[in-house]
Amino acid sequence: MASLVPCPHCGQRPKEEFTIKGAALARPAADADAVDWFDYVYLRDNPRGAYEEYWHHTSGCRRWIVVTRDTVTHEVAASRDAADRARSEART
Amino acid sequence: MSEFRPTLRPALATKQAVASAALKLSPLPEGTIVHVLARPGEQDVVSFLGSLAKPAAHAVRPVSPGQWFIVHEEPMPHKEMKSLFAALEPRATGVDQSHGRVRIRIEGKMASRALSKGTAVDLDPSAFPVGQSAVTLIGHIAAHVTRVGPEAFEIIVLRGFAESLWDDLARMSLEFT
Amino acid sequence: MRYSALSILLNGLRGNRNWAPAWRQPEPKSHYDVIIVGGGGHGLATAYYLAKEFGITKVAVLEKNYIGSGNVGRNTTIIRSNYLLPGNNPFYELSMKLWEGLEQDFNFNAMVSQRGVLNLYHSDAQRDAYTRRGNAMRLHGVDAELLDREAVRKMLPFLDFDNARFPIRGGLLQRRGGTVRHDAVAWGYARGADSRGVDVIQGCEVTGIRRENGRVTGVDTSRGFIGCNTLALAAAGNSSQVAEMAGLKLPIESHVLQAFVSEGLKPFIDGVVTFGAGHFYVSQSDKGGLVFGGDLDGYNSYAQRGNLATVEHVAEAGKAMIPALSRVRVLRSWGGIMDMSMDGSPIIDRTPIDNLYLNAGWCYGGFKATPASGFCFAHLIARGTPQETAAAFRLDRFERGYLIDEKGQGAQPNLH
Amino acid sequence: MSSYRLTKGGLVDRNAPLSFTFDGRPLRGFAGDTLASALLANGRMLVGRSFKYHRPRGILTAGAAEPNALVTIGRGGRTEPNTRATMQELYEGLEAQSQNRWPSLEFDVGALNGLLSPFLGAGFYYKTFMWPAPLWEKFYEPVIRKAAGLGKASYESDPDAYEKSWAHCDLLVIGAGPTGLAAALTAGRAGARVILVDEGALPGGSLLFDTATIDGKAAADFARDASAELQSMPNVRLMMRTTAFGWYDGNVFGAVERVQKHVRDPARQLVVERLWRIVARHALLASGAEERPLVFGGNDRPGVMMASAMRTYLNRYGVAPGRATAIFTTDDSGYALARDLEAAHVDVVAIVDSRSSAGVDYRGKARLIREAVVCGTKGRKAISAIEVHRGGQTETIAVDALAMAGGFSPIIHLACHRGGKPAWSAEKAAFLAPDGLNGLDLAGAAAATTDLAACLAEGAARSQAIVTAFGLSCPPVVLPKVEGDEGTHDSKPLWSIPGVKGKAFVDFQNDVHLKDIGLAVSEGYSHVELAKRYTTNGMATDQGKLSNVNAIGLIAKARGVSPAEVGTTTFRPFYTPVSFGALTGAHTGHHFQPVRKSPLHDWAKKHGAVFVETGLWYRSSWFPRNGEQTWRESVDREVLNVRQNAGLCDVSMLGKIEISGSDAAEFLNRVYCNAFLKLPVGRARYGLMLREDGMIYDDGTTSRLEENRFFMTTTTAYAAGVMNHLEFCAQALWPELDVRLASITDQWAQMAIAGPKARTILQRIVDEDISDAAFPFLAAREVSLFGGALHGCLFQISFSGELAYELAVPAGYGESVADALMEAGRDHGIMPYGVETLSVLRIEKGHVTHNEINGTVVPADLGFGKMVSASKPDFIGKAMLQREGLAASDRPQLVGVVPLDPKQSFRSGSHVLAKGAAATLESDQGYVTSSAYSPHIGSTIALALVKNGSSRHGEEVVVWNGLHGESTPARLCNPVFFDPQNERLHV
Ligand SMILES: Cc1cc2nc3c(=O)[nH]c(=O)nc-3n(C[C@H](O)[C@H](O)[C@H](O)COP(=O)(O)OP(=O)(O)OC[C@H]3O[C@@H](n4cnc5c(N)ncnc54)[C@H](O)[C@@H]3O)c2cc1C
Ligand SMILES: NC(=O)c1ccc[n+]([C@@H]2O[C@H](COP(=O)([O-])OP(=O)(O)OC[C@H]3O[C@@H](n4cnc5c(N)ncnc54)[C@H](O)[C@@H]3O)[C@@H](O)[C@H]2O)c1
Ligand SMILES: Cc1cc2nc3c(=O)[nH]c(=O)nc-3n(C[C@H](O)[C@H](O)[C@H](O)COP(=O)(O)O)c2cc1C
Ligand SMILES: [Zn+2]
Repeated sequence: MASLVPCPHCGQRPKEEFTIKGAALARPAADADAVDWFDYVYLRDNPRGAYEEYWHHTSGCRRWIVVTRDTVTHEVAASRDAADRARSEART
Repeated sequence: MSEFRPTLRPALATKQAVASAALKLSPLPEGTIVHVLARPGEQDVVSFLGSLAKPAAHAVRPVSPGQWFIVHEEPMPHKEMKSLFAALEPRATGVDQSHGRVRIRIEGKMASRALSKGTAVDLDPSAFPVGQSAVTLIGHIAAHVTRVGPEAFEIIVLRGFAESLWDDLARMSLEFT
Repeated sequence: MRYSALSILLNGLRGNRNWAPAWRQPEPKSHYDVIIVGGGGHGLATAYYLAKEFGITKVAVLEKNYIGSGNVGRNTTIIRSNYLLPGNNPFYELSMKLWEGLEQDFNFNAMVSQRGVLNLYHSDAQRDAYTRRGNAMRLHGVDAELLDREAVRKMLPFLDFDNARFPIRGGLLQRRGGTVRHDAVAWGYARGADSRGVDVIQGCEVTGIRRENGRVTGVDTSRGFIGCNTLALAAAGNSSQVAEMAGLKLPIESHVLQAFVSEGLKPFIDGVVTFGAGHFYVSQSDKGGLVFGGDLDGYNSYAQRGNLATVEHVAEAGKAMIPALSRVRVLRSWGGIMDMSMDGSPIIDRTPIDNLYLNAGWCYGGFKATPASGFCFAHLIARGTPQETAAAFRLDRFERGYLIDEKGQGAQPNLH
Repeated sequence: MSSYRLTKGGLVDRNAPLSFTFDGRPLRGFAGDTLASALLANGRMLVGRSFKYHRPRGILTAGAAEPNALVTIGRGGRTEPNTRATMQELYEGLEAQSQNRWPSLEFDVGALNGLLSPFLGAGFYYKTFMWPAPLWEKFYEPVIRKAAGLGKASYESDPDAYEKSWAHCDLLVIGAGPTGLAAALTAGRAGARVILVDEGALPGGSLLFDTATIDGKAAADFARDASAELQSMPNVRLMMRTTAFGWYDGNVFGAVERVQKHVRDPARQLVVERLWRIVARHALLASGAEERPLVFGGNDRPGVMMASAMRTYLNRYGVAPGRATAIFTTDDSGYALARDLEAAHVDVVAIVDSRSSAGVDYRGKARLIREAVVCGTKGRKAISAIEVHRGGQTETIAVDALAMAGGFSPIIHLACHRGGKPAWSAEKAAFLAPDGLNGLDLAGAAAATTDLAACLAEGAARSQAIVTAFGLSCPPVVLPKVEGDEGTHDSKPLWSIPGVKGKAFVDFQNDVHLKDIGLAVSEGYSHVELAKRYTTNGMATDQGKLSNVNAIGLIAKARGVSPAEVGTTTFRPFYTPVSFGALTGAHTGHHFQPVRKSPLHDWAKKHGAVFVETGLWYRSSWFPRNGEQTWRESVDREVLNVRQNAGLCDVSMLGKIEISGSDAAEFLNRVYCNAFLKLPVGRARYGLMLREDGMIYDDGTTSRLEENRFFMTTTTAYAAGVMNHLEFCAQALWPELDVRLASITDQWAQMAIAGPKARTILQRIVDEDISDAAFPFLAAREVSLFGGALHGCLFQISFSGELAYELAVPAGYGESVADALMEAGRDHGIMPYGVETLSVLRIEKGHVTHNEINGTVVPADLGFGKMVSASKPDFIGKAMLQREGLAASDRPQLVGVVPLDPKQSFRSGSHVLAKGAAATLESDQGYVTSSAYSPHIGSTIALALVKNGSSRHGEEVVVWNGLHGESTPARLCNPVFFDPQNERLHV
């Protein structure tokens, strides 16, 4: 990566098939503190190393996926469907 | 104006098939394409769809998780379409895309070589066997590709891009035709 | 040693054996009044102006690699002050004015070259947006001209006027815009700062920020601890990393931007041109290479390199704008790490930590800002209050809702 | 004396002569020649001039690293500057021109720069040209720019075609020398999918000039047979004339194939270059090694050549470098050259060996001078003598060619493209590829393996290991038997040469010489990267292939450290330069981006539409009729006609999304800032979508066609973005909701029918009753058309303020339905109208579009404050909307603007100043977002975003457009210029 992004549904596909959104953060609850909302919308950990981000397979299956990628080496460690991740996080 | 008969104007009406011994590119008739979207969590929609679809090969084509195209050569009358939709419920929603998508066929020894000029999908039969579908970029245009035979592919593309994609495919085929 | 034609002559006659080093290679002292993290354009300029304008000379610039190894040494060298919003426009114009006298000021030829910057437009909507922008510039006394298609054709007849997918309809021209020799900016400021007593320390990576009672006391580095009264961060693409050492989380993401140079050619294009229907901008270096670039790769990255898809994307836009580029060959591509802020505009401000100052968020446009950024940051550090043209670049503007969003893209850095 | 063609030997075809020209002079060569070998065969030693000092330069190498022999080939749109003569295959009629000289190659005025060289050292330009300041742009810089640069590019368009392709393999082998051939054969025989690329015209690499035998066959024959076997395997693709130029993430390699760069008239159906993106499970870099020049005085004189290049010209092309040659060597490869030269009856006058002994036992005729160096050369436009320095003595020896063998550097470029740093090996005296690479191995000379047998063995072994790891079984590898290989043992790098006389070049093309490196170090630019930037060493078209390691050695020496401590500069793509044409492929000119066509495109064309690009779409702007001179006349007519009769407009490009599922209403309620939960079936509602930061993202109408089925429209510009956004919300934010999204933009041809006669006209084709009672404002329903012949969706929505509908019908029937409407409306005066008219109508009615929704406005700014639901627990953007800055009193707000004098007009993008205020940024009040001439009002009208505008209606202001020198007195007003009571909606 990020020449090729492994889509959990379609396999390795070139970057140009995707739209990148950025940090895969959990959206705060509607009634969360203003501080949490500010944090979600504006602040970023911006780590060197492992990073989770949203990619959309726009010219493919049109699923949003969460890609775990290293921001220094660009190696992808994992990618999974965003809905699956959201559901599993909601459960925990 | 009930005497009026609406006439269909195919998106690729002006395009002639291009053919040689190594490759043939042809527009397919605008029949029926039904986009099926399963209700989340619905398990076995595929076999159910198989029972609904007419018994043609490759009539049901995966689009993405929980989504398929049902493809027919012939247009489906409005009533029939409505009853198909009704039959799909509540497992799935049907959306008529018969006019929103256009089919193109590319076949022959050099078909996969020509297509590889556009798509990053590995079209080697070992990686992309007959019956397999993929949505992918062909050049700058997104399209749905299905291998319908050892050396034959069907491409489904948004109507608005159909002419542009046709021209691209024709250019990609030029050295083989 | 002062540089001049005479010094070249005399030294040349003596076999060029007597040139003094452009700057010293000092060992870090144990304590400085001000430590600046980052030996890029902004860090070095800050040190220079601290010493020259504000008389603060017990200053160290700490650079983890060699000076100019960051974005100042890898950008496409475009300077302009064609900004739209009142928070930006006077600041960039101040920078332009400083460029205009810079070389005489720091006695180093940085080849500030005002050969013009032309932004093409291809639709009525783009024309209207440029009209708005050009008028904002004019209101601040900045030069701007709106050219129609024929005027553009006269200037650059080799653009694609006849077979284009998105026909050129005109352009916004700033004649005072242009290019500057990037490395020379770092070197000129380093030499100027060094000669006024600043320690420019290369190969010295800041690895930690020590604090006591809510104040910074100094930094841990690859060459040991160095104490300071004031710590100023100018680490560009690494801002988040350095700020994190002080427990700060920034409204910034690091993204990679690529740039390119072609093989050397005889004069081909004079000023800077940007394509309005795709991501591409180009100018020609004095050495003859076409220097060009495009859009971000789009994903967060700390690797100073990008991907082929973006290369192709840029080349496609380039040939769409100038078909004659077809047989010109691209020599080299490289990347730099951009500190993309959440509204696309920079931050020059104090931080919640009392003696810690931040200069960051320059996105892909901070080279042109170098002189003003250094000047305004020095002003803030020396005086404690923002310089007036930089007063909008506050860190709390995101929280308070006073964004400076030229493109209106919102809190998504890769779209700015 | 000069170079010449031998009567026999080499791989050129003496039965296939070719003619070509150099600087207009006709010359002859043979099939199989490169331009360089052909020039040498014709005795052309002088082929170019250097960058700065315009020194005469000859051919230095026989390969990709050539820094000197750059020429311009072709003419017109096929002009190709900076072409390496060493890589350009000769073809009949090739036209080549030398570069960077004036008036001629032989007599170049620029050579005077050489005299000024004491003042033109590294970085001299940073120290001068500063006074007087204005002279920089006016004088100094133009002079410098004219002098700089190499070839001259053409401004003409390229007539040839390019394309791109993807390829996939288990093993990509880069380089078809002995190592690469052995590797490809091994993997190919094991059944792996193999791609073997080599930039040369023939497979074999160094085998093409090697005199060793392999299994009793001549090396070149071995290469030919091996490649024939490879070509016979269906699982192997051998790609010649293909340069792998970059290694990218995901083990993707960029490569460029020169399909027709070796022919004079490219075949039309074939491209000239093809860009490959090769996805490799694993790759093997078998790219060989580069021989290093030696840095002595006058090492750049024509006639001085790399030893391996001299051997290549001799053995592969049958070209002798001269009649009296000398060899300056630091390793044993010089002796192989001497033997080959003597075998071809070329005199070897001297072998100057820097070492005290050699690994080979030389028995030839040349004088052997050990522990000696060449410290200088003599000659004007070609070498005439060398100066040999030995034990403090200098001796001059007449020669007409000199080979230099400075040792070998493995070609590791690609292995370093992904951030790895090469490591210095003192043992091998070379920089080796970084350790721990993923998906890439090196073998052969690229891995510093020196002899042929070992290269063959290593290629096979690496390949075997790789394919075995993929689970393939490899037939046992039988290693061929090698005889007569000379090897290159015992090389000791010689960075600085004692007694250097004159300029000793490190970077030939950029004229960086020994003293420049020294100057850079002493001035503080001693970091290898700073030295590079200060001297420009390694920045020329060859990217330091020949010069970098020497420069590192010299810096190391000057700093008193080892090369390991100095390190290399960064290797980056492109391995060799790649054309824009190749990188662009077919996406050029009108095909830069695809075209998206509305199903009503041809209908509009039929009615004479003038089209305009809108994103990828073409939209009809207006429909001129007979006699109309200007677009304004057409638009005024169309506008009035809509207001008096009816108009038909193609709005098929609006984004259309079908939203279904049991939670569809809840979903819409969360993505819009206004309420959607209770929208009744059969009704449409205007919706406002925010971004999470509270700013408006997009607007549109959404209709509830069934309880759980909605039809959403978006703006054309944001159609794709909204779909992505909705999918994000559905999948990533609220996967628990049952909501399904399908893009139906292309399924429906959609037309707006607007005007007081709209209902009457529509009723003629719609089967159901659409009277105001039965189908009121904001009704939305599926309808039957033409007596059930067709079904569509009808919406009563209006952006013009007139009674208006939007009718959606299956796209393929769009044109015929539009025809029917025109027919049905003929007696009612229906006319087509375009986006210009659409825009006038909406401005008259005060409707906003993306001119106003510019990404920095919140609902209240546009007067939509009340739409924002206060009761919904959550919707996108709710939280951030609360920030103080988004509610500040001086925020820009939507207002109308009209000129005081209706005869005056102003344009969008003009700014609004308070009356009497100075034209300064401080007094700027806002700007005009949209403007048009309103035939209804009889003057220009406009919408504007003005500070606190909603409470300033009636205020006199100045609309200022400094760009056009315009300043127009105007008045702020209500943004709804037409029918503010909405009476006409219900006619
Ligand atoms: C490809 C590209 C093209 C661009 N084109 C333009 C353009 O045309 N016009 C324009 O105006 N702008 C352009 N820019 C943007 C511009 O280059 C940057 O905004 C600007 O250079 C940033 O400021 P700087 O010079 O101080 O940054 P840098 O030069 O990046 O300086 C920051 C320094 O901090 C050092 N550092 C980081 N962390 C540490 C640490 N922990 N300890 C010590 N030192 C540290 C880094 O090594 C680096 O040298 C471009 C950028 C790129 C990459
Ligand atoms: N010290 C040494 O390393 C040394 C010195 C002299 C001779 N040799 C001899 O040279 C031979 C080396 O064989 P080898 O196969 O390793 O190398 P080689 O030089 O024979 O072949 C390398 C091939 O790679 C190709 N190539 C390089 N980069 C490329 C790229 N980016 N894209 C496409 N093609 C590319 C070249 O065109 C060349 O054909 C052996 O016979 C060895 O004895 C080695
Ligand atoms: C304006 C500009 C012009 C450049 N011109 C050249 C050039 O002519 N030749 C070259 O090899 N590199 C050129 N470079 C690229 C540098 O070699 C180098 O790649 C870049 O500064 C990034 O550094 P890095 O590659 O060492 O990481 C240029 C860079 C810039 C910013
Ligand atoms: Zn996918």
